[in-house]
Amino acid sequence: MMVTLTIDGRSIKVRDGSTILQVSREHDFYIPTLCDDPRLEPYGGCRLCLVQIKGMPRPVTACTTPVTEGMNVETTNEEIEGLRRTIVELLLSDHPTDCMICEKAGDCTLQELAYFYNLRENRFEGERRQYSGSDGNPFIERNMEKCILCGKCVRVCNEVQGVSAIEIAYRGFSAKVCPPFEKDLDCEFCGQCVSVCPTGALMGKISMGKGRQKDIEKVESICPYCGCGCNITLHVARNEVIRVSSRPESLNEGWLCVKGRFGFRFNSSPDRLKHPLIKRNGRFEEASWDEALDYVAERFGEIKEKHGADAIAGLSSARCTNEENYLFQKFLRAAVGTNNIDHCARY
Amino acid sequence: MMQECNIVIKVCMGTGGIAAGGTGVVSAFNEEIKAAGINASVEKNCSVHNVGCRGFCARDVLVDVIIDGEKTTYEYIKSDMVPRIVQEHILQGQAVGDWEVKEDYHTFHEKQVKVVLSDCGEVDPEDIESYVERGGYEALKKVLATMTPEETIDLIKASGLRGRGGAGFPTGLKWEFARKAPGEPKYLICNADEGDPGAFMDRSVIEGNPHSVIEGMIIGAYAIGALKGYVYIRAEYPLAVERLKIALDQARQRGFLGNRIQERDFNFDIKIKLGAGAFVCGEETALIASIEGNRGMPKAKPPFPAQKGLWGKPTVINNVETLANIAYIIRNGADWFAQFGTEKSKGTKVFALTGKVKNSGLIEVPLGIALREIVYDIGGGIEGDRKLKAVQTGGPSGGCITADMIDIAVDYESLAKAGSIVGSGGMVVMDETDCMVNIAKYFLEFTQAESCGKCVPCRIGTKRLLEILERITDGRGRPGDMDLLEKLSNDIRSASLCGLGQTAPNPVLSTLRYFRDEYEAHIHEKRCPAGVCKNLLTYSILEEFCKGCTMCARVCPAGAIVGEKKKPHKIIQEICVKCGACFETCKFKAIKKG
Amino acid sequence: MVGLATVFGSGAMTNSIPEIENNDLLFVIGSNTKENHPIVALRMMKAARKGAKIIVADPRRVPLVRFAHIWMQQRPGTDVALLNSMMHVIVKEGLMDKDFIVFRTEGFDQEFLKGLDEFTPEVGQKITGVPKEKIIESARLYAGASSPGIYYTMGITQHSHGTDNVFCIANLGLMTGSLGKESSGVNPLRGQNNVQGSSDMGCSPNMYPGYQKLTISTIKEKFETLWGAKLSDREGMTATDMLSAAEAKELRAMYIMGENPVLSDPDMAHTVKALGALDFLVVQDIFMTETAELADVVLPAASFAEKEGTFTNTERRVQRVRKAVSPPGEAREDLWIIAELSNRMGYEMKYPRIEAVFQEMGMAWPAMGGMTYSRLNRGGLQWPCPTQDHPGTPYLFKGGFPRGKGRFTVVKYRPSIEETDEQYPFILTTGRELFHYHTGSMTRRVDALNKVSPEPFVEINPEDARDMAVEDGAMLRVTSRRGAIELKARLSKRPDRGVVFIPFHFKEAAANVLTNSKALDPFCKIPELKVSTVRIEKV
Amino acid sequence: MQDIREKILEAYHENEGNVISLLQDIEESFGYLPQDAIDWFSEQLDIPPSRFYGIATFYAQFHLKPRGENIITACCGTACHVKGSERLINSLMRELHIPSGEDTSEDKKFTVEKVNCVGACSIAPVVIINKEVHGKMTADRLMKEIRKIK
Repeated sequence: MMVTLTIDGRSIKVRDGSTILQVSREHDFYIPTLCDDPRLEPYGGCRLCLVQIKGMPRPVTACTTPVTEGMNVETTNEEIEGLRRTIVELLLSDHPTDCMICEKAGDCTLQELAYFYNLRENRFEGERRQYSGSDGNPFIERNMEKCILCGKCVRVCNEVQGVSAIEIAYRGFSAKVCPPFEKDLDCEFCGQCVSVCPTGALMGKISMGKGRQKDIEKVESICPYCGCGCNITLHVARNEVIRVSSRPESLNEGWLCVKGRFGFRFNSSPDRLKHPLIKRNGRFEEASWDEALDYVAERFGEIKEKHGADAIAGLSSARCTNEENYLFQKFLRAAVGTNNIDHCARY
Repeated sequence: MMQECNIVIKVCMGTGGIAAGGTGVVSAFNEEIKAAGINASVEKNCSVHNVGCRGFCARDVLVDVIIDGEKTTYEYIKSDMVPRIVQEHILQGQAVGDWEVKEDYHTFHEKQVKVVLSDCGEVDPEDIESYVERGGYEALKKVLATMTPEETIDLIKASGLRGRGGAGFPTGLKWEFARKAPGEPKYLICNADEGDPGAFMDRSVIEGNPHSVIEGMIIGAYAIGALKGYVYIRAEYPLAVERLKIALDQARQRGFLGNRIQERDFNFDIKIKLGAGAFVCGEETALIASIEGNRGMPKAKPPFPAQKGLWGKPTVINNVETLANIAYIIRNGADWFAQFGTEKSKGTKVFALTGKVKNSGLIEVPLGIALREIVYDIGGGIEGDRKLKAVQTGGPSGGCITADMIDIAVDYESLAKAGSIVGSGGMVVMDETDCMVNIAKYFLEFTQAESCGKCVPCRIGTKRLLEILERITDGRGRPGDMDLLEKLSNDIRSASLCGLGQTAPNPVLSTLRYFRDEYEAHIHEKRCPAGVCKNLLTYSILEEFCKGCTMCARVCPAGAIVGEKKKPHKIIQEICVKCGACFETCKFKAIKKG
Repeated sequence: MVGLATVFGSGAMTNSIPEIENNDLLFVIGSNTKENHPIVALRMMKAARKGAKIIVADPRRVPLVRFAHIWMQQRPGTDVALLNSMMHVIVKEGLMDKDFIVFRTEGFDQEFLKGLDEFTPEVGQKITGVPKEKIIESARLYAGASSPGIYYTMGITQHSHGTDNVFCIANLGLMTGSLGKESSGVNPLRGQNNVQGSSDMGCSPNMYPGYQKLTISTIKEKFETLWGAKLSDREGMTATDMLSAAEAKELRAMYIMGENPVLSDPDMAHTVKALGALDFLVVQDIFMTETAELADVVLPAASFAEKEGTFTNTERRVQRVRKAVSPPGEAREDLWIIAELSNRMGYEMKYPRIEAVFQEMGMAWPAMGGMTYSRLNRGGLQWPCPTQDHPGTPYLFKGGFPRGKGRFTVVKYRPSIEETDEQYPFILTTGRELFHYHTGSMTRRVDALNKVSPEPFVEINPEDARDMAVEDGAMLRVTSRRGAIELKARLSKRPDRGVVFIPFHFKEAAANVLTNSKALDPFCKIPELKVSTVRIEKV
Repeated sequence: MQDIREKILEAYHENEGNVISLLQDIEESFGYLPQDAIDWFSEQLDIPPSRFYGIATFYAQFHLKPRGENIITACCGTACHVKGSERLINSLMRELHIPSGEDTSEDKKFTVEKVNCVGACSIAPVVIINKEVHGKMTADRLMKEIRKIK
């Protein structure tokens, strides 16, 4: 079933059952939002996506309102922009203004909105939530003073991850996202919550203080752990991977597990092998590549000569690339001359 | 039972009656009657009954003594007064004139039209028989025997009944939506989460005549095709809950609930769900979340509960008073009901008339009645004959009607035009000693504390509104504050998710509209004209009146009053906490407030 | 994979990950999906949110059970009995897809049916410990579903009858016609980022890239032409055979790239001894692993973040890996190392770009022939993808099976090799936990992961622990016929009484000291890591 | 203790599994919601404790700390407010030496709570002392009632 509606004067034919926000996104109408994520159930909490529908007494949220035949939507006008501005201003009135040292600066939706609405001063200055103490878990920095209660972290933890490690507790101005009894976070540490947080309330601890957004280069790659093949984005600063994220439109819908998201530090471990090593008298000694490779070629050659090619075998790795695996077996088959090739997880 | 006896004693045992000692009065009657051996010696049947609230709780304990159909009503009865009533009235046939209700008791009732409350105060709420004797459950039998669900809906539509919980949505239409909505099973919920401070209609109806609500629910369930119903009721109403439980059991025993109701192919049962203390759960979607066992956070509509409600199924939520109307409408017809009220607001409405009015209590009036009649005729005017300032209607979602507008018709449309609402029916009368800025602040404190916190305008916006009001009443108001209040109020109204947030600024907007001068006095002159806002008050002792009795010094919690015995005292302003204790204590009017 | 390859002619996940959410029934057996394939598990949970039912069969109460409609807690090693009883019910109640059986399968004959006869739900209950009602309900749910998916991992394969288990799963899928359709199939979930790729690339002793048998002469000739070299027609040794051959001095040298068999293979003492017997061992890795310690030459390689290339995930999707940082010190890409070594051994490997290798792979195996880096840069592609305009293949066997018809296999129930006795009264099962990965060479070098999961543990049922007066955190010694390790007790209701679980990530108490390298599946030589017997004492 | 929990658990299953009703039963039995009880039910029912915590802190009826032996509830409805409920509360806090910001006296004998409205507006101001409703309350009468149980 298709319905026809009008958005900002443009007539659009869409699938029945979509929301105004979905349609607007598909057709490039910009509607700001803080609490919506297409991967989560609509929430309608931040109220930024208010739009005016002709004939309705008050604006409605685009994220929760399904399109209907003949609907006439205005995504922006003076009244609506005024409401959005007030909402951002209210949020800022209860938010620390430490953007200059905030890890999220440059990647923060709230900051962007404040900029967009040019909110230099705040008419609503007043009491601000203040929390002391920090969460002792090793992965996720929780700064609840920066939380805007969009509820995305709670929804992702419940709807997607099925863990429900956090919930909104209390109500009204005292509402707060926290683990039960406000203890330290104790969960699967998938960091899905970090990935959906629009502000600096939830950050990966490992990445903190490692570089500003402008200095970060992003490289698309694939997770090195299990066989799911999750697409990851490596955030690189100063020749070091400092953060891992994932794009929502990827195979894994932007979701990762604790290892994929937070388990990348092995890469810059001081334990990494940095030189070829040759064991002499029971001890490893550093060698040059030429030295090491010549030695290996020589020894393989000797053994092949003496015991035949089938006295040599190779174990390849499920951790290496296809290209490496291909060349490895080609090496054994064509260069050494044996079919003694296996990898340990072929079953 | 009641009708078989020629002496019937009815004791008001609502929450008000019990608070005034009703339990003792009932047992005193029972003891005295037994001691006097009335049933044996006078050869008359005498029975004592608990009845629910008849509205005039301020006069409790109210007692009816009915001898051979002739009723005498006593007020302010305590248990030690019972022996005299039994001796003089019951045994000797001579009513105790001093204790009888006065003229004002009758004027209180005269202008009322009782539909929902017609059996409250008459039937024994813990005895289904007394309801059945007065025609109870006849409507249900009629519906099941002679009407289709569609006909039932049509009849309710024709009556013009609108939801009594606040929004005033036509009840028949709501039922029709749910009946036609796809999805099984369907649910019917009775919303008894009466959260408005200053409202007690629902409590009184359930305490006084629970079966009228149950009968309404069963008829509603039949009409929409529901198999299961819930009564979502505040845990703060223990007596109502208890009586409802008893009534449900009795209804089940009589075959009005359960499987094959009245031997027909119709099953329906009702469960009680206790609210756990959250005002926002009066909102339909929050109420559903609460019944499902979650935090009572509202959801965006659409989808409406009639399409996707409890457990995602079509659900009708009706308020107690709405449901209590149903049986009477069925029994007497749509036209009978529609004769009361105005063109768009049919029938009667129950109000909780309280505040600075002489006769406070529960009243039922036809919609469209002039507010003046309510305040001055039924309510008997202002306490202490002070000047009326305003009537607040609709609780924290409502607004004020000023003294100038006292002739306004009380119906959905007129009140809305004046910037207020009928709401669930709270009506608080205020006089010149009430500060309207303080009232606005009071309501904001309430809504702010009850905000669920889901949406930004309500969570932070009401907090900021309250902060601005606090600084105004503290004497720290700023020149632009009235503008700011108005702008923020309008934004909260437009942008909030649910009814709680959308209506939360109403008390502010309404007082700003009608009492600008009071705001200005607070902001610019740092003065509270009504003498309510503590920080804008000073208490001082008028030496010429002070007798040096030391009473004030003794009650002062801060030790701010000094002076020798028999000599004029003095208040040290730096220490004074402005609690007003001295002002109330002084017998010589020597304390000046201002 | 041998099992599936025998039945269908190809061994891989038949469906793709995005299809999971449209399953209306998920039968997850021998897979702790939520911890070992977390992102696949999210899709399963999404399916459940959309109304699908999940059936979990696992000896442990794995986290996915919370989202399951039915949980069958079978005794370790009794999967054949469980699956056969389910099929018994399906046959008895006539719930098969008869058309599918007639047109697309073979072997659904008297012998096969006779094989199922004895596995009544009662017998199933007796062997597996799963109440027969659950077996019956599961069978009905599976057979009645329109898009059912079966998911399994090492809990099915790492047994001395692992191939039998896989045959049973295949039988179940064939019988109900749940194959060759979208969101409907048999799906082994691969445990490492590129297991699929290393299998595809011919890192196996009897097959060239693309599962092409080296015993077929035309195939051998094709590769000889492609590679310009004479190739051996003798099948090589499997990994398990290599170790025995090394011990027997038949094998003299090994080249191990990116593997750590000392920790990952069963019977650690045996592995160390075998590798020690070699004349020459080369290990190429990014860390000094327990295996590298034994090497004569260690070559420092680049990590995944330091090189270009492709990985193939569990659903046959080939995706691009990109270089983000440069390797530390002198460490080099494996490709460079292999090519350099080859050149020095007189077989020239010259590739101007990495993609040249990829192009050659496409020539070797047509299923990848349609893929190029520029296509992959726009998103992964699932093989088969034979031509440049082919969109890739989300699910297999749409038109038929590679071997023609799907084959039913008669499977008899055989108990595991080791059975509990007075001396070794507990069944030990091994696996992974959420916070670490495999032998831990990566994850145990991540501080934060070590903080939440710092040390080895043995998961034991609280009632067993109570009987032994063992408290949570107490040190235990776990002993098998191969050896003993000491580690802390973790009291947990996950394992049933009589079963304990030890993750194999921790070298300080390596689970594979205890496991049995001699209990192998006769077909594919996989070791029985999921069932060995141990005794437990307080230290 | 265990018995009470088991009984509550049974009622929970009969009561179509409603978490709020469960918490109401716990509150009723223990006077508040002890953390170990929540943890126990959470494990028995495989319901994440965060859900209990979210609900327990949302509804005014639930308490996470033990309360006083005597519960005094002051109604703060509109009618009670305009008739001086604020003053009654202040005098109660003074009389019972309850520090500001707290609701329970140090000796755990008294807890003073506010309630939005008990719906007895026509006898305002209302104070409920251990479930007994007292209408038309004055500071003097209130002190007398308190001293009776002190």
